[in-house]
Amino acid sequence: MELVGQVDLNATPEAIWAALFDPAVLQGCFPGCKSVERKSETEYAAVLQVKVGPLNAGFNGLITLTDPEYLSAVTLAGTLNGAGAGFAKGTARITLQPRNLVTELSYRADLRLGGKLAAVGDRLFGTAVKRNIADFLAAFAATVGAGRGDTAPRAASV
Amino acid sequence: MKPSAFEYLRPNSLIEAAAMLEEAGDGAQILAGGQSLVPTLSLRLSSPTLLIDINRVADSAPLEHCDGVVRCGARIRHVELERSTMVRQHAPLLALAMPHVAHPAIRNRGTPCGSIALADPAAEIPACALALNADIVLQNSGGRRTVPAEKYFIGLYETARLSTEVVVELRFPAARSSDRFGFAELSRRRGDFAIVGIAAAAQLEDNGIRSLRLVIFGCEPIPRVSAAAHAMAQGREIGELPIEEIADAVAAELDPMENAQGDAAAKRQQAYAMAKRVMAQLNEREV
Amino acid sequence: MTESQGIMGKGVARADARRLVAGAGCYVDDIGAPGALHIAFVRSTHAHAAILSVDTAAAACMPGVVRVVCAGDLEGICKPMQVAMPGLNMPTASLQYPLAIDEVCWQGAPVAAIAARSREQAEDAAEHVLVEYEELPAVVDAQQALTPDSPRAVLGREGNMALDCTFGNVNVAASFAAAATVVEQRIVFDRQTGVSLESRGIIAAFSPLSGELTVHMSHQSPFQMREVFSELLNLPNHRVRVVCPDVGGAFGLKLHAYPDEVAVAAIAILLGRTIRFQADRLESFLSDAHAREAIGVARLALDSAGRFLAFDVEALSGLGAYQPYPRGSVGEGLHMAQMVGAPYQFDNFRARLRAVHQNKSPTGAYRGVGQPLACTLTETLVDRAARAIGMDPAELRRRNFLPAEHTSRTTPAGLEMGAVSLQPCLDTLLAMMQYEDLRREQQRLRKQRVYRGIGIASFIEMTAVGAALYGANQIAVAAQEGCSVRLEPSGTVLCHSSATDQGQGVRTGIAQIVAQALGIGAADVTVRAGDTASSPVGGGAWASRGMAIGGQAALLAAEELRGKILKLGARILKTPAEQIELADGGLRSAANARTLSLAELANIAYFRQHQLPGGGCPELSATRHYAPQGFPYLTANGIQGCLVEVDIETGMIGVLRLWVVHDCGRVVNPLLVDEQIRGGVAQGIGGVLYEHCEYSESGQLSNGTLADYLVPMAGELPDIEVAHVASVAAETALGAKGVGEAGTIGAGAALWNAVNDALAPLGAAMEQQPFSPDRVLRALAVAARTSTSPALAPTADIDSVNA
Amino acid sequence: MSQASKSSVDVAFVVNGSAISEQVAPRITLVDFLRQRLGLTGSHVGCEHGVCGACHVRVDGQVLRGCLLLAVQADGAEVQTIEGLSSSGEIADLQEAFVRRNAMQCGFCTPGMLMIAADILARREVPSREAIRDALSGNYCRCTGYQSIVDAIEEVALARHGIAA
Repeated sequence: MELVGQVDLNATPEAIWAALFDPAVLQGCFPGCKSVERKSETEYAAVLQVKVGPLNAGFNGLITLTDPEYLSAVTLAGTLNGAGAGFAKGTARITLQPRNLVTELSYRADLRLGGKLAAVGDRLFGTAVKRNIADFLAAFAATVGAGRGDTAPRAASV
Repeated sequence: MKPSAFEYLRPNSLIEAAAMLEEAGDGAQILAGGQSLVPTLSLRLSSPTLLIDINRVADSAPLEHCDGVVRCGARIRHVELERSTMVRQHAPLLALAMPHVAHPAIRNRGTPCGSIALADPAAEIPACALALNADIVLQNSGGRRTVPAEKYFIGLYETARLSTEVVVELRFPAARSSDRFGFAELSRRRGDFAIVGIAAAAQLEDNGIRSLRLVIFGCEPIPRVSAAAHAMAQGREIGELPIEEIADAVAAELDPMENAQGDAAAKRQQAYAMAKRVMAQLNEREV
Repeated sequence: MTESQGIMGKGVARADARRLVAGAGCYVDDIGAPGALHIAFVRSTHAHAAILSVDTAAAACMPGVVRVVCAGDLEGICKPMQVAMPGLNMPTASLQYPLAIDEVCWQGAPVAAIAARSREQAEDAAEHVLVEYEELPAVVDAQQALTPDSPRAVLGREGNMALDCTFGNVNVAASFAAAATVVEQRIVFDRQTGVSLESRGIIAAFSPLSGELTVHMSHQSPFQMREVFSELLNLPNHRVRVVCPDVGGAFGLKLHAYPDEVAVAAIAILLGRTIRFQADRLESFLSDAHAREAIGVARLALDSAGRFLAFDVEALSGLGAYQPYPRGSVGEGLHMAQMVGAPYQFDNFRARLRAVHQNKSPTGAYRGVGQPLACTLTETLVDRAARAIGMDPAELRRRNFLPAEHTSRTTPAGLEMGAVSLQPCLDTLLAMMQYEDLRREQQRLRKQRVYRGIGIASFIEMTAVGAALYGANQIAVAAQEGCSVRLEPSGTVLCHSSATDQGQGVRTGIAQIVAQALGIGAADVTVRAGDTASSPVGGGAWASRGMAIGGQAALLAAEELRGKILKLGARILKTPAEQIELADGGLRSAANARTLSLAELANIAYFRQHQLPGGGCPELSATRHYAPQGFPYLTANGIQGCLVEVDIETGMIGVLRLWVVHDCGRVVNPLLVDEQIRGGVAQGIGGVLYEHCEYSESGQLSNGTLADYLVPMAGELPDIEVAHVASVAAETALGAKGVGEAGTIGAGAALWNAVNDALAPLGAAMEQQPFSPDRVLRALAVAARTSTSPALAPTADIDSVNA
Repeated sequence: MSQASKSSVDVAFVVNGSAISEQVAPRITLVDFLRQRLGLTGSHVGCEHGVCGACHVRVDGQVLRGCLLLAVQADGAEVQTIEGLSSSGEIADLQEAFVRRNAMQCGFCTPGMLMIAADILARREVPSREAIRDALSGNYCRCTGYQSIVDAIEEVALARHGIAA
């Protein structure tokens, strides 16, 4: 599933850049995130408890930041594995664009589920993922600076 | 697949249940009818550490009509609504919806309160509660509060109920003799998840429509009251509803979830068709 | 003893039904096995990945766990499986291991197995096995798999092609050039699976002392599995016993050797104990053989009188990652390509089949194997032709059917066909349907914007397939069936048949055949089957063979026993054998009016031989086998009609009526035959309206529950009216042909045609099953946009991208 | 009862007329308990997620999915399985009609079908074929196409109301 979206943040690219690389910020913003631990400059280990209605499953995995262009773009790639539940895998290219007093954060994400999650969760998967991304961005916006605009993602036109 | 291990408690009252829930914290779940919960346990989609079984509580409200309200307590099962002449008389919308709720053996055990607690987007009871703007009574260890259905549904499986609260009662405003109701649901097979469903309640005043609460469910994360339907219907004679125009407007309001059941265009078209059918019912049906 | 005259042809109730209605059936999971360990599998979560490591340390310490088994543990115990069919020009098939080594090629492939004291504990531990994967490029779409730059579904293969072959007398170009009319039809079948209500299950017990492996499993073919276990596990086949108890539905999916089942047997040997495994529903959807995934494009050339000249067919079959052992799964595509046009006369035929591997669950047998696809391709094409030339579709069929007097011949498609009865079947069908009235009603309702459609579909059904199929490919699958009968001292008959029964009622039919031959009641014949230790060697249940071949073997055995009984009776009654009548459970001499009950005869033979005039030890048993000889299979045929209503606002399709006329030769038991047809029809309808194994682009199955994979339920099916034209098969003494797949083969095509007939006035047509409401709405929307001439929308060729 | 138990809970209930008293882990479903502990294998496990109806049992007079009820929840209840309904003779006419009309093939769905069929037949009125199909809509049968099952139930409904089929 490909999703795109953007949000205007009341913060400088420097502040946003720092926040993106700050495990504490990521942990605080991602719904159900229990811990984010920095493994190296560009690698974070994350533990999540994902709860969407009947689904309530623990995941852990590695998030990698790659292809950074300082203050303007970075790619987040991650695979989360749930014990027996399958996996969630995704990449998101995040770009920052300063504009007047705000910075526009835009993203293009490609996400997919595998294993049991994919096999039993299809009816509501897309909606649940969008919801989690919107929640993340809302929290992120609130952390780095109150945002304007819609945090909800939309499906990328294919 | 078999469920993961968990512990099990069977409180004697709803207050006790709420206290247990609060004390146990995150890993605890209320077990009401279990018809949605147990499958998720058996698929190991969730692995609670504790189930609090409220099927034996002594203080569940009965299914009764009093003071203009139809009350439905936590232990009341779907089948009791289905078979109740009181419900047919005082909450006809629920009676219309009940045959669409899953299958007989599921209705024998599942509960309307549990359905409200889970808030599956395709479920019938939440849609009816919203169409009637029922009050939802929530209990925690400190006491009870009431949330109107309009304020209850927030997002996909997300409601105003806190994780420490138990849905203990639904209070549906009893129908007046002039009210009209309609219900229709599109599903692939009988009892399947609704692709699109409509629950509608119209209040009439001197034959004119005072309010129309037309609720679309199944195709969005939460049931939605159509603002357009109300605006276009208000003040009109029931026999003179511009059915096709309203149905068009209802469909246009939607932002359907896209999944294997269909894309947004198909679901809008189906919502249009179902809205027309329900409005035709409103025109035909008198309590 | 009861009246036996004319017991064949009667709707005798099944003896085992009394057990089943009392809940006393005995399926694999009902069998007690004290001390048995339960298996839970760790299955691949990826469609295609390299396995970097499997960490079992945490799982091994979990409560109740006896052993965590990985591929390496089974090395030396179990050989990998490799499908080979020397009769076909197939590239070498990849090795398939019971537990994956290094590479997983479909989501759901077993990677590790936990043996624990309970299934719960095994599942608990399975969650703690950590498998490190490196994802590999996956190919999911069959058309993409054909392309040269496609990823390989299995590493090390040269390409994804499993089979590329052409049939027929090839030069169809002249027919098409000379044709007055040419029509073309493209159909897409999405993946389905069998969804037996009882999942696959196995209990394997190995005794290190005797070296014997005893396997109870839910399967159609115990003798096949004995050979498979014997070969893969390196045990002499007389040290392997396979028992198939009551089986809760099979439909072809329980005809293969699955990696998980082979792993269970291997683990029984590894641990020297009893091991059991019952698939849960999710792993059934992931790992049961899938079927049907195919695209077909066919063209039909007609002359100016509406006579068929030639068919030209392109077929693509998606096989999944592997072909299942030992039978493979190219049969689906082969039947699909070669059986197009089968009910009709024509001069020229060409078909090309390509079958490709993809990173999806392996496909295998499912009721009808390819024949429903051929039937749908043919019959939708015929309807298209009827619309193109403005002829009623029933009439067009009538003009082109193989004639009633036709006897066996080889068709331009290379099919050897026996006699058929399509004309009388059509006459019966049209009368049942009140076809003309239906058409008038349809026209009347259309004016009210009610869209009803009428479809008919004729079909040929290959039944009772002989050794030419598997034997010719050196696959150890028995083509014969055997039957042993013996007279018991009680005067009843005990019968062991190799034909297995998954609810078809084959045992009851065999009892009727034996009873009639011996002049006893069906209730006096006990038929046992499904145990390699006691049954004669035979195929089991596949390709609609139970009654046609198993019944013929029973008839031969019963007649031999009858001869022995009469010979002995003649000695006892002192009367010529030819003057003895065998009826009502006894013998009666027409010469001297003396009588002797079968019980008395058996008692003399078994316990009082000294009383026998002339002495000796009489044989009161007989074993006979029968295999098709001189013909490759028995040709059954039939025709179906369907009435539907399409709700063009919602895209929902209601099946209002369905009619079947079938010719399976001699009907041994109409109750059983009609049930085979109705059940088959239900599965045909399921495929067209509901069933679909949905995969994401990355090869993830997205509907692994019974709430998401839709099967037809009671509320969605119509009453199904069945009639028979019984042309007794000349090839066997019994004269019965098969019937198990008839319903499924024709129902789908009749429903396709009915739906497209309903949509025709709107200019829309369906091309891809299942016809989900959103697909119907999309077809209507496309038609509304293009609004070209109705029902003649252009079609695409097979290599164009699938919608 | 209101104290937690880690591994097992005492339960006592009546199964097919006989009182049983056992310890059971909370996670064990009623159908698994009946099959594995009590050897009542007539109730079948088809999906374990409440869709197929093969596990139907009667609990305090109501037909329920045996896979959606935990065994601990049956504590104090009266449970009837196909074995109990068979031996009591309650559904003898229905079973006879199923046999005579061959309203089953593999038989795996049959006990669950009979459970819900008995429920339909307990209604006051003779159900229409449509109502029978509706009531069966939560029971999966892959073999029959359902028609013979509907026929058998209809026949018994008519017979019980003194109407010849």
